[in-house]
Amino acid sequence: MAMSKKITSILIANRGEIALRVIRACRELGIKSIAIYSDEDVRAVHVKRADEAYHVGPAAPAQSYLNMDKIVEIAKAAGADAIHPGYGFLSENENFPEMCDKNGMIFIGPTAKAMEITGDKMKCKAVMKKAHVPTVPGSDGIIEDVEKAADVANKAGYPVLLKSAFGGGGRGIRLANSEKQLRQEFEMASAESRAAFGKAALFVEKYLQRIRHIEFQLVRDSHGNGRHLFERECSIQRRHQKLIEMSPSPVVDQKTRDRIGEIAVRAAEAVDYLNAGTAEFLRDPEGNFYFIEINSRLQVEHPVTELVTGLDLVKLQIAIAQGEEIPFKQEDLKMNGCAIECRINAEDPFYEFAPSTGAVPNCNIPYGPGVRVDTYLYPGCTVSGYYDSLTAKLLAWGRNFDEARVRMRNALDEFTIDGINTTIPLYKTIMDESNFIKGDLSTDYLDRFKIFDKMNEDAKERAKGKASAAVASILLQSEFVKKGGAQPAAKPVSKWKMRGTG
Amino acid sequence: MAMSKKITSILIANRGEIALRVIRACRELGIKSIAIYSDEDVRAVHVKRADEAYHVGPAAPAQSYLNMDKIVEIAKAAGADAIHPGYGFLSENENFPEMCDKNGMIFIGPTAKAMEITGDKMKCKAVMKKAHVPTVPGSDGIIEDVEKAADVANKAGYPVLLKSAFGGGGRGIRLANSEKQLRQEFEMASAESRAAFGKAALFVEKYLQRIRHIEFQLVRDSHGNGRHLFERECSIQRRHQKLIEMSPSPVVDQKTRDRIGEIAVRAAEAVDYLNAGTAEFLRDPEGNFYFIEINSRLQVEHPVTELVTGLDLVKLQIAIAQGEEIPFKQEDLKMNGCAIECRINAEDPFYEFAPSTGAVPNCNIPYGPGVRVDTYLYPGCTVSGYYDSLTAKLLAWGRNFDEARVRMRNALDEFTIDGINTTIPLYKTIMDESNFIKGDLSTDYLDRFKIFDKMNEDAKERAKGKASAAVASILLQSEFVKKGGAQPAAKPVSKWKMRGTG
Amino acid sequence: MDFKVGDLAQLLQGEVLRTTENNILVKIGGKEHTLRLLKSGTNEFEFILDNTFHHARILQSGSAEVKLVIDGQPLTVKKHSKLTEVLEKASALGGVGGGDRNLTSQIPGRVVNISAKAGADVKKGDVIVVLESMKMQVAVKAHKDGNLKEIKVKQGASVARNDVLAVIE
Amino acid sequence: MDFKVGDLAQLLQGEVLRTTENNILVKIGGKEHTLRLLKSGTNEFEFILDNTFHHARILQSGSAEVKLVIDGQPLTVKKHSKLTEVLEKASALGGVGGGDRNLTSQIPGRVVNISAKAGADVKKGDVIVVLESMKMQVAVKAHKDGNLKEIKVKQGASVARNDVLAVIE
Repeated sequence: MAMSKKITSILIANRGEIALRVIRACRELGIKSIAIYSDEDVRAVHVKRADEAYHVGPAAPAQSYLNMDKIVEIAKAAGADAIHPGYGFLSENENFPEMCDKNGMIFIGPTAKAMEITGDKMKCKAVMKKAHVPTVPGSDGIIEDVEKAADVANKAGYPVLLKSAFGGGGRGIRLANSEKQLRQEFEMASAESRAAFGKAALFVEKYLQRIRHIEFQLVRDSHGNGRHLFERECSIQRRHQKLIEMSPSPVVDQKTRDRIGEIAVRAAEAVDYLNAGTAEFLRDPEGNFYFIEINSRLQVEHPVTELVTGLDLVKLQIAIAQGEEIPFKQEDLKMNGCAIECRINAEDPFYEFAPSTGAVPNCNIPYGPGVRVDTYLYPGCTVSGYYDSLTAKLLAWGRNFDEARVRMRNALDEFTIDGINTTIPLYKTIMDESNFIKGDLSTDYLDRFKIFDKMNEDAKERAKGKASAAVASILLQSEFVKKGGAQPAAKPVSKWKMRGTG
Repeated sequence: MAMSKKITSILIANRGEIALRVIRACRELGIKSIAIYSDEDVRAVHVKRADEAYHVGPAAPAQSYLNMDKIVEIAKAAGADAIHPGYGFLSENENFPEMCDKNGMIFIGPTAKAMEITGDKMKCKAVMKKAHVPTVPGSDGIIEDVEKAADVANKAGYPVLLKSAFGGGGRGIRLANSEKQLRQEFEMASAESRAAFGKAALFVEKYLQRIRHIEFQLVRDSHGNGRHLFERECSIQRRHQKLIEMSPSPVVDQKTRDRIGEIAVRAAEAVDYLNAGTAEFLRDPEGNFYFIEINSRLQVEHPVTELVTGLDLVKLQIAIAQGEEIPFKQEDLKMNGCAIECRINAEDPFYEFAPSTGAVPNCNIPYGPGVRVDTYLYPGCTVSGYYDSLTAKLLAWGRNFDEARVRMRNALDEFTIDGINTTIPLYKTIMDESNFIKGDLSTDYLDRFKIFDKMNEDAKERAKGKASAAVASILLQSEFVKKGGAQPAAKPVSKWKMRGTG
Repeated sequence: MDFKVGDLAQLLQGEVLRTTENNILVKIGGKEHTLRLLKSGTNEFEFILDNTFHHARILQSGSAEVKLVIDGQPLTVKKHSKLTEVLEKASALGGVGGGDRNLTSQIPGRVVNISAKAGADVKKGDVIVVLESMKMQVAVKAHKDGNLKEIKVKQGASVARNDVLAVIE
Repeated sequence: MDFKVGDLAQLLQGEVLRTTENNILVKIGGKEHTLRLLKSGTNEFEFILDNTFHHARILQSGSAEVKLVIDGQPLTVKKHSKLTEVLEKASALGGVGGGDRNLTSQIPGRVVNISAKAGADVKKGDVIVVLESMKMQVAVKAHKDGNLKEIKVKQGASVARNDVLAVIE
């Protein structure tokens, strides 16, 4: 299915920073960019930067950015010959590529078939086992019999997890440290499951502790060429949400990179993957890697890979989508320096990450050597509660981890966003934190090292340093009111001359 | 003279984007940054970002950024143990390093002695000839005798230039295409010179046509280690002012790079150079390189080299200044991709580059993949007429020249600066211009390819494309005045609802 | 006047000593400081205090308390006097201080669950309503003990910041 | 009304047809366009015209001529009528149009040279004063033929934009 139609216009079925990211790639390639916007996004930056922008519907995603019919209708009316889904929204909906296909448009992403397999964890696991891709030890499917469960657990090694097929999001998961405990828990879990769903259906899986989340960026073209673009370590997470990503991982050397990268490419081949995707692995403290899933889309954190490879993944996606071959061999790629990304979310890290939305009257986006920002923020913009909380991706590149880290630390200081709370203070603490500096990461990093306590201490310390300035501000304000009356002018008062005579 | 004192605080004897650049390097290294500001710069960004900022004097440079006594006094009072001069101002004044030295402060730059030699073109040329660095063929010094002049000209080959020792800035230069013409011109020039200055004093130099300006970035430490960091081509100039710089040069292959780079390092050794500097060469169409001078400072265009080498030149300067050895060998360096810089000057390219100063109520600084900006601009800042016209350096990196070029083109579109005229429209034309794309550059590029005519045509073309929108704006304004009365609100009128109902 | 900055135990006494053409001389915590004003508005100030630049944005300014963001750092400064000894609790998500009967929303969002029934007695901290914003669910809890007189929102409704969600008496 | 945009030969007729809740229907150069207003102020407008975003800043708005910057592109639009047939020359550096006797500076700068003598007859284009700004020298030329009545500045003086440098009658 090697199409080779030159793409001349792309509808971007997304919003925010990723829409802007795709627009920039289009402009570099001389491709017309077509944006869509909901009522909430009329003044969004992607509307301003696209060549064309069409209204898609009300604010609610179901009626706008998830509205396939409407989006395809707009794409046809605007004469788009391809659709880029970004991430989130329709990007992993297997019906969407099919619908694009039916309407004679190229979907810039994997095929519906590959999406269907990667979207079904058990099916995908089965395919991977066949392709000798190491997965987390455990049952191949549902186990209804306790003897079988004990058998699987003995093979995988204790501790193991018992997961209900009807659970999800951490619910219905039980830990067993021994066979005895397994048998007890299995009976209880089965009974629970039977009571709730009329059926006992459990998986058994090896319980991995102090794990790292390490993923490999993949690209594969319609001619069957697959490449991995090295790893990203994304262990710093809160409630399974990635916060910080980096490449290289502090625990991946070139030999490991080649070995796991080769496995990742094999995983992509096993599902006949097309375009850009990511193979996610867990790594245990012994250095074992276990495949967990393929994310069948461009990921939020793709710029990390762009900074260390020099590649432009969105332009590469477009090239692959129009039937071109990947223009480099695996051995042409070389890891250059280190890149770190912090996700600047509109959430209050001091208050349980509560969403923080509203007008942003002003913001200062950092720039300078080694700094890259992908964002939809601009002075006067609005952060909407209808969509996810990612407002910006702040990236720093350095010749090595430490240079990237100090650049990130400085850029975090330069990044100011008025009007909303963001996760910036958390990242300031992490960049200065000794275990992060040592590279001692794991998915429980935040809890293990009491990062939130440290963040609170840091904030207090910073507040202390600003105490005199704070009092000075209040003195200024009352002087200001005194001299200027009840309605002081918005401009600097002339009484206190701004410029001296020397 | 290998000092090895760890620098803990640096006074930056400069302003604008370069002051901010040095502040960022200080912050990454944990060094206290100390800014100075004139009356004109009270609200400048370098004042806001530095750890400390001291008032240095009135707006006029002589009383502020050139006031050595005052600057050293501030540095002592603030406890600075080093001074970074940036570029321009005091950066190439050989008295300044001496004064720093006397006051126990490290000058981050070359020694006074090296500066003295590089600052005297004829002296420097003599040193270079001794070191077998190829210079522009011509007389070693002043020639008073026409026979000697003819002799030198015959050796150098015609055409040659006769330059008056008392001239400068293009004045008093005569072209001779043959010996006969030389003899005539020499007599006339001598007579002129005698009449004006009481003395005949002429240089003879080979006249190079259609030349390229190609320079090599140098660093040399106090242990005698010298490295070149590849070339930058800076041929696109207007009246000897560089406008666009790039690396690599389209006409420099690796062999040439190694060969001329080695010569550049030798040039640095010949003057016992210290810290960062640049060896400038002219290249004729036959591929000959002629050394012209060493710029004994960090240059405006240093970020071009940073993007293709991954090095941080300011941090490297600081390391060298505190007596460290350069931490890499020549063979460790590898040219990575291509970088282009456009100097965004506050000058009107449609009106003879007239200076354009004043308030900048708003600006949009471009960002995104491969884009770097070094600037002092921010919304609400002021562009002063007291200092030079460089407001921003816009840089684009790409895996190859063409990727860098299209990124630059897009970033130029994204870069808006309200309130002043800038050279941005000129660069838009150049990025799209076929000879630039082919790499057919020379110092007369702008005239040779009638770039200003093209720029005017492009502007007209763009205006044409905006005609309907312009009329629409005027209709909106009159509707606005009609509905809102004489004093319309600053906010969007509610009559025309911003958000629809779907 | 005395100021209590954030959680700092120490009170800082602050006063303006005099203003000259370029500078303002202030005394804070017993130390004299030179202040150069660069920009001033009702709520926004830029100044150099002893050779260091600061940017302050006043968010809320009352007779007892000022909330401001200084150099990106949010701070609450209490003006200290006998009257302000009884301090309001910092307003927390979903709750408001004092004796107010209204339970308001601190975030805009959509009501995805109503967890309590009108008429019921509730305790401070009980979940009353669950809102969704930015794909996250946020529980709004009772701000005081009392009787849940009324629930003002319906499932699926959109609420704005500061909307009253329920009345507790 | 008819509009002449920049150097375009063609005149564009423009009118508002009607406004609906979300959109404004306009007719420009014979074609109908749908306009969605996003932001409006006295001098600044953001709108989507036929699915393309535009940002306009009106710099000067007169009855005969409007100067604006649209999407970063400066443009002069002349409102066409008999009265405006006599168009002013675009104001050029160092000169002003019309019969004004004052020669003003279009840039701020320092006077580095006075190139003419008071009392002398000058021709349009003669250099009167040389200013320096941003390390560049800029010649200010006579804006008309006449007698140089007075030179208002001295060598070394600083001048602001629009300061009168000399009087030519």
